[in-house]
Amino acid sequence: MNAFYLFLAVLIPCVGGVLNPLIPWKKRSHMLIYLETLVVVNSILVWVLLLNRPEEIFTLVHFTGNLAIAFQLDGLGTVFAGLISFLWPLATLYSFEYMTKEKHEKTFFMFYTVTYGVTLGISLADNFLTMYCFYELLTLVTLPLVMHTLTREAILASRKYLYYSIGGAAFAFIGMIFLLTYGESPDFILGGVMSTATLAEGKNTFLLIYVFSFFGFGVKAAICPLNSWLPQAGVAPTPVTALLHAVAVVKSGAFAIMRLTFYCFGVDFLRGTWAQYLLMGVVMFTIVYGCSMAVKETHLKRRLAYSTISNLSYILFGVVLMTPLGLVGALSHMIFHAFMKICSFFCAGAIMHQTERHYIHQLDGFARKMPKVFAIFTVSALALMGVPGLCGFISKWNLVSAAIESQNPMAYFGIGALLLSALLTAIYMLTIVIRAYFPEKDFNYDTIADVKDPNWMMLLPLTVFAVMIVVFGLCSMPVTELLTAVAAGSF
Amino acid sequence: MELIRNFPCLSIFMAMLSAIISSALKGNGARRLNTFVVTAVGVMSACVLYLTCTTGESYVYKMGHFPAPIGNEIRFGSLEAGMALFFCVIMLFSLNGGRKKIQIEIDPGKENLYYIMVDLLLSSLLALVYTNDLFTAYVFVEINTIAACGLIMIMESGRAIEAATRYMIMSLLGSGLFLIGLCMLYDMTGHLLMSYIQISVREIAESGTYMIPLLVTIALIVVGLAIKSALFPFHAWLPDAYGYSTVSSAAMLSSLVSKGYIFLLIKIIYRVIGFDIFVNSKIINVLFVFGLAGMIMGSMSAIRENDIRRMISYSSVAQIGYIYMGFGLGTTVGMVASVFHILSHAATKSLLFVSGVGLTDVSGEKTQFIELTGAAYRNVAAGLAFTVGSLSMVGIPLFSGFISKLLFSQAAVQSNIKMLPTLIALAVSTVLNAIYFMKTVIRIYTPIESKYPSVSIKKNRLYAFTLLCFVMLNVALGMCSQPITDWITQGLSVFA
Amino acid sequence: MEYILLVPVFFPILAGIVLLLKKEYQKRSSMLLYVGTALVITGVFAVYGIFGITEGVTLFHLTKTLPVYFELDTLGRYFSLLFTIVWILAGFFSFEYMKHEEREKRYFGYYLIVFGVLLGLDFSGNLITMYLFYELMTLTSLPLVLHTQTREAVMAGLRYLFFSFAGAYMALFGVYFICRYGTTLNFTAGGVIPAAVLQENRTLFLVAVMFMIIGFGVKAGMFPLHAWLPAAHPVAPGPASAVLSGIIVKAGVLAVIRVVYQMIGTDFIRGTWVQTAWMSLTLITVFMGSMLAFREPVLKKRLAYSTVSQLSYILFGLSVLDAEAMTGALLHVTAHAFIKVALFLCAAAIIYQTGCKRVEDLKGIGKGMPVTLWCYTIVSLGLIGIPPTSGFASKWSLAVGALASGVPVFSWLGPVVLLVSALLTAGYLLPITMQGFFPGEGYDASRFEGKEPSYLMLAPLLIFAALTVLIGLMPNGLTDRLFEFAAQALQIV
Amino acid sequence: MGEHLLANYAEVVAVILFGIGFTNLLLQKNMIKKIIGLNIMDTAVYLFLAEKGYIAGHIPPLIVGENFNPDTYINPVPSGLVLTGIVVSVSVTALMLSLTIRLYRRYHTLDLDEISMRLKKEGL
Repeated sequence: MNAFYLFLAVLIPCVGGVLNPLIPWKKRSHMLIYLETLVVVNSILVWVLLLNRPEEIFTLVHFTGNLAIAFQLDGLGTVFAGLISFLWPLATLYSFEYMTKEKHEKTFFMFYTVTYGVTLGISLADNFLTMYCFYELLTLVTLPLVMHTLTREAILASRKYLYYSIGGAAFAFIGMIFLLTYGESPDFILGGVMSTATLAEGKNTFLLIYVFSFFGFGVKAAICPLNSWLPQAGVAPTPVTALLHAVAVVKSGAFAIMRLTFYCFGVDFLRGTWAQYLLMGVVMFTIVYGCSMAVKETHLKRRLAYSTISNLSYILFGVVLMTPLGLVGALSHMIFHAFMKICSFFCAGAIMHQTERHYIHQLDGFARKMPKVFAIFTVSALALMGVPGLCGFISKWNLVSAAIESQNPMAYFGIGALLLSALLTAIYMLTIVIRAYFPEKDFNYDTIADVKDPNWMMLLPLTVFAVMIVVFGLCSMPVTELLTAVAAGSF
Repeated sequence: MELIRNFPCLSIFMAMLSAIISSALKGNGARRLNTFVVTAVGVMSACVLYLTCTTGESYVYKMGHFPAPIGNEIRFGSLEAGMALFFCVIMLFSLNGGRKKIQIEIDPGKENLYYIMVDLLLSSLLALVYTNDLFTAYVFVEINTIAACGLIMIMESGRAIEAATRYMIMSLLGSGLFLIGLCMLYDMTGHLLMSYIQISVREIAESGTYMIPLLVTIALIVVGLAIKSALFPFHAWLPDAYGYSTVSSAAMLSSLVSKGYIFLLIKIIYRVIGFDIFVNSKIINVLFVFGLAGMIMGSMSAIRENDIRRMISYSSVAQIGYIYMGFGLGTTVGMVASVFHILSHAATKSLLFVSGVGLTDVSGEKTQFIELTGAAYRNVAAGLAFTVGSLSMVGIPLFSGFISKLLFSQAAVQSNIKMLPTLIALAVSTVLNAIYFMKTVIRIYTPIESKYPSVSIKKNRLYAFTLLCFVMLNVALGMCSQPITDWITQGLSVFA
Repeated sequence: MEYILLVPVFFPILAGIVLLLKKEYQKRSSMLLYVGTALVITGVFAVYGIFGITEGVTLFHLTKTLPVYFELDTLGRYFSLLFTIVWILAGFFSFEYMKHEEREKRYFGYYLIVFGVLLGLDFSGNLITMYLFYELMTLTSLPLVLHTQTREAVMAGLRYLFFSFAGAYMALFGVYFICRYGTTLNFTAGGVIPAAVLQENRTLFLVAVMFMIIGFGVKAGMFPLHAWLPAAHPVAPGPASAVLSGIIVKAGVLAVIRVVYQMIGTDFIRGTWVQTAWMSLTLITVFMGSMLAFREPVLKKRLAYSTVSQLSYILFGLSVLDAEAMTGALLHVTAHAFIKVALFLCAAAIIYQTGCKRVEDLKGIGKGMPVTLWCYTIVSLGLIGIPPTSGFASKWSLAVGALASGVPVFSWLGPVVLLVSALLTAGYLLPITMQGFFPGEGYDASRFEGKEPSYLMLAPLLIFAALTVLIGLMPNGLTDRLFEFAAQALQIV
Repeated sequence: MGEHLLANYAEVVAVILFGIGFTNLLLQKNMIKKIIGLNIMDTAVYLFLAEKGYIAGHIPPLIVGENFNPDTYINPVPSGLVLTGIVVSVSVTALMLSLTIRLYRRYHTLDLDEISMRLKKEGL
């Protein structure tokens, strides 16, 4: 297909989203139909593009020199674009129901839809500059979503989110400058864009710059110590927390780091350097730290947010192994975690939407009143723990295999961190499940008489996600093969 | 074509003449005359720009009867013409944006005085841009100072007068240093025309005698101009001067007056001292350090500030730090970045001042943040424009700030020693910028039940239109930066 | 035909899920009929599979390198037969017992599911399948533990869960490495990792093995991660504690054998610090378990501590890495399973009939429940190791094997500790019998009059007691088979 | 060093004067003293220029009658600069004085710091 359609896929949600508050809707349902159609059509477009991949590059504008805004579709982009375009329509459907209780729907959906386009922009970016532009835009368009409720808490959270993100981008910017100056091509190339001679000349400088940009993008991927915005941003409406802070935004950070590591600096250069060890240490610490904080946290969404922090570092762990297998592990966890976490977040959202309860200790006995939601929540919890047969196990398996294969002694400790984190995951997820299923003996069910399962608009996405979790867990082979091809550059 | 060569000289005199005529006119007349003159000068500058760009040369225009070594000259290349055009555009926009405020804040009897000052300012700026004579430059620096001071004190509030006094004192210190440096240079070289001084300076530098006096001279001139353009740590006068004057004045002061001095400095660096000699002196390292310090400290002060006008003013300190940091890098690329930042900052800062006043107007004339809550809903245009300005300041892609950040970093990468400090300072400064600007943006977009009335765009057409122009200018700088950097590079190359 | 192997694994799981999803039964008896039928059908298929099918069956691949594969070897047959017998009998016992508990449907549903999972664990033909069912076992047995949903039970359940997962994840560390370096994942006597690889990454693999032993040892209540066991087993309903203590802990033993003997290979760890550490841990556990049991006043808890101690007998037998000792250990698996189930069922019967939980309340119980107490006494003797019970046969083999193994210090220290522990076992089990039959002068035991439980409860008790004696009398048929297996596993030609 | 200083005594005096004027302008609190400092500073510059333009034994560059001999004149350019400088200086001084008057009318003090303090107190 013509590469122009790549740009179209980015443009449709942006324009469509901006139009939304401008159109005078007579009925709410009209707006919902419009939005869902928009998103679905765009997702179909994306999938058509993925299946008939355009080979050439579409250049939108030239900035100075070799800087251009350009789009293309390669293996890595395919994975990310495929992921988000699959999740978005479902998440939109879910948010229709969720947002009935919130105000300013029009603006909300505007930004929600625009974010779709921007995230696609990140995944379809052909060069660092384009990615950087969309990365910054992502911060800005998601900001109103975070502060949607406009409570003091939300404003503080959004401010923090903004400062962290922009600060991170500023450091990523440094990396971009280096790549533009020393890189032999502005486009992403698997294996790196800088020649070995250049790299050897200023080895430590380049490593330092790499570390800077890693941390810069790492802000969105919530690596320690730059993670505190994520739990706070949980004040946003759940569709936002679920889709953006479990998938789109944070995965964009991870995605950018993948681009940075594999497609810009090149793993051959980075492997075995102090930068790798430093980052691996940080990532391992984050894995454990996120989980530990999740165990301590009693607010449902914040607990899930901490869990996200930990799981994102799983992905980064795969990246810092700096082997193709590591990339496979990272990508598979990126996909699978997206399903697991969006699923658990949507369950949390369903609970909050239906019952206005936010804390875990309020969930006693809920499983009897919301059997479907909790069944699905249990599935996602088990998957997050990495129970075999569900998708979480597969991605962890891939990560660990890569760690073993890398023959890196520190990676072995990383395995230990993963396992410790799995245990902590079991603790923080299953305490919720057990509380809901097995309240104390003399629990009075009348106190939660108002609790019931949500309607189909919420349940449908949930069911789809749960099914996907199981399906991926049982037949992950096509996915893994695809990812292996991507990591090898043959896709 | 021949006619166009007269335009620079003509535009300076037109501006001066209009100032003289304005003293006989009433407020409205003076205003119309001023608008006309600014527009006309803009058009003329555009013609000159067209001429110089197509030929790619610079021209010398003899003033008076004496030929070169003794007489006075005007010299213009594409960079000068472009600057003149840009200054006119910004001045026009700033005046239009603040027109209402001028009518309200200034005693009707004195309105024509205001426009006299503006005319004088324009003429002095043009002269600074075009002149090839160092002493003429000094004279116009002083005229510029007086005009600027007049623009500040026209408000007649205690604070404004105090601010004007402080501004005046600092300016005089600066011009004193500039003057003595100039005299010493004259002493050493025996010339006042830039081109001839440069030849002599080159000889001195080659022979190696008088190196210390030369260095001292350079230092005096640079410090003098740095004080005048509010480089950290000489910025103490700035927040008051920008914060308590009428909005058009603030916009013009920050984006034109200080930029005029900086442009003069660039000119001296290239035309008088010679770029390589300047780079080899230690002074650029000092500028570099002060630039970096300014970037950080300016933003820090801005974060602490509780008043939107003063916050924007402090942000200027930081931005001027950027420009000097670009000088300090000591490369042509760094210089290009600095010149671009002059444009970018001028466009953005005046936009911020003008839109900021729109926000304070709908918040009961209060400049404290707490009063501004939700102001963007009460004045939609100003809110949007302020947001754009803020994003540009923070360096979000698509806006001009991003390009200047990009150019600075690209320049920094070329220097081995200064690379890391620059990059880190840029990153930190971006974060700090984000903190205070985005905090404000979030605040003005936080809805609140307000006691203040809203203003619709329809009632404020001119204002909204001005803002739109500013935004367009900003985006144009951000999106089509290639021709502009090309023009700057080419301009700098014919500069020397 | 080999697909029949899948039936006993998945049929009870499905049956259990169906039961859970169904509406509440009108009549209790129809539910019992359903459960009973399901148990019997599973049992029949399991026995058929155990004796009739030799080929393996691959269900599907988790990833390219991870097939879910079922195959039965001697060990698997042995364990699955044992599990089937005990599970079905305890199931019938609970038909009666569960009358006084709530939420029976849930209990039976999970009871069926766990049955299937356990059989899956036994049937699994490779490491990853075993690990899969191991984790599932933890999860599905959880509802049995916290069935009563008292605060204590929930807390104990959580503790059970987290300790088990901690163990599983420690083991997973080793699993990862085995999967990477092993030539195959199927259980193979003598190990699957080439000796050269093992030597090259010696430290790594030693650490991995230690992790796996401790990790799987969690389920078997091995020190230092034993603390969940005395908390979790007693709070479950009677029959559930019986199977937890008698069967599910054995899954840990099975996993340890699989890993040490059939994945890593005994040659690699013989004489290393891992073996020493393992032996020390088991002996500490044996002694500590007995001591704690001795001091415990609540009957079920006392039995749970006893389990801790007895399981480490088995693990000690395994850690010696000697064919004779291993035979003893394997025999003790059966012996302990029957005995401990019987003991717990006795305790359950007593609680069901009288509500007495503490040991000092049981004075004179022999007057009212003589059959129960006699069963209790017989199996107690078995646990102490007095001939002619199964416990004697197994402990004898254990001690002989340990002495013959030639491991320095431990070859004599082990039997000494075992003896001391046996004495302690006598000390904590027999007083109940004595006080039960001889409460002493003037003690009024009339409250126990006519409390003998129904036949549905008595029958399993009697069967277990009989089996204990039977194996003790005629252990040879079984020990020969087990010795053969042990010799093969240790690669003694 | 000393010889050089002695030989160029006029320049030395000029620079010292400039320093005095600069310091006064910068550090004096009193507005009037500041203005005096400004004037000293400017005058120092004129002194410097005049000295530079003076050539010993030459006469002012005035054309009297038909006598026109450039060789006998001193350098006229610095004189021109001084004249221009004086004009600038006068206007600047005037402006400063007018500002001072306004401040004095408002606050009845010439001390700039005190005025600032008061403004802060007023909170304007």
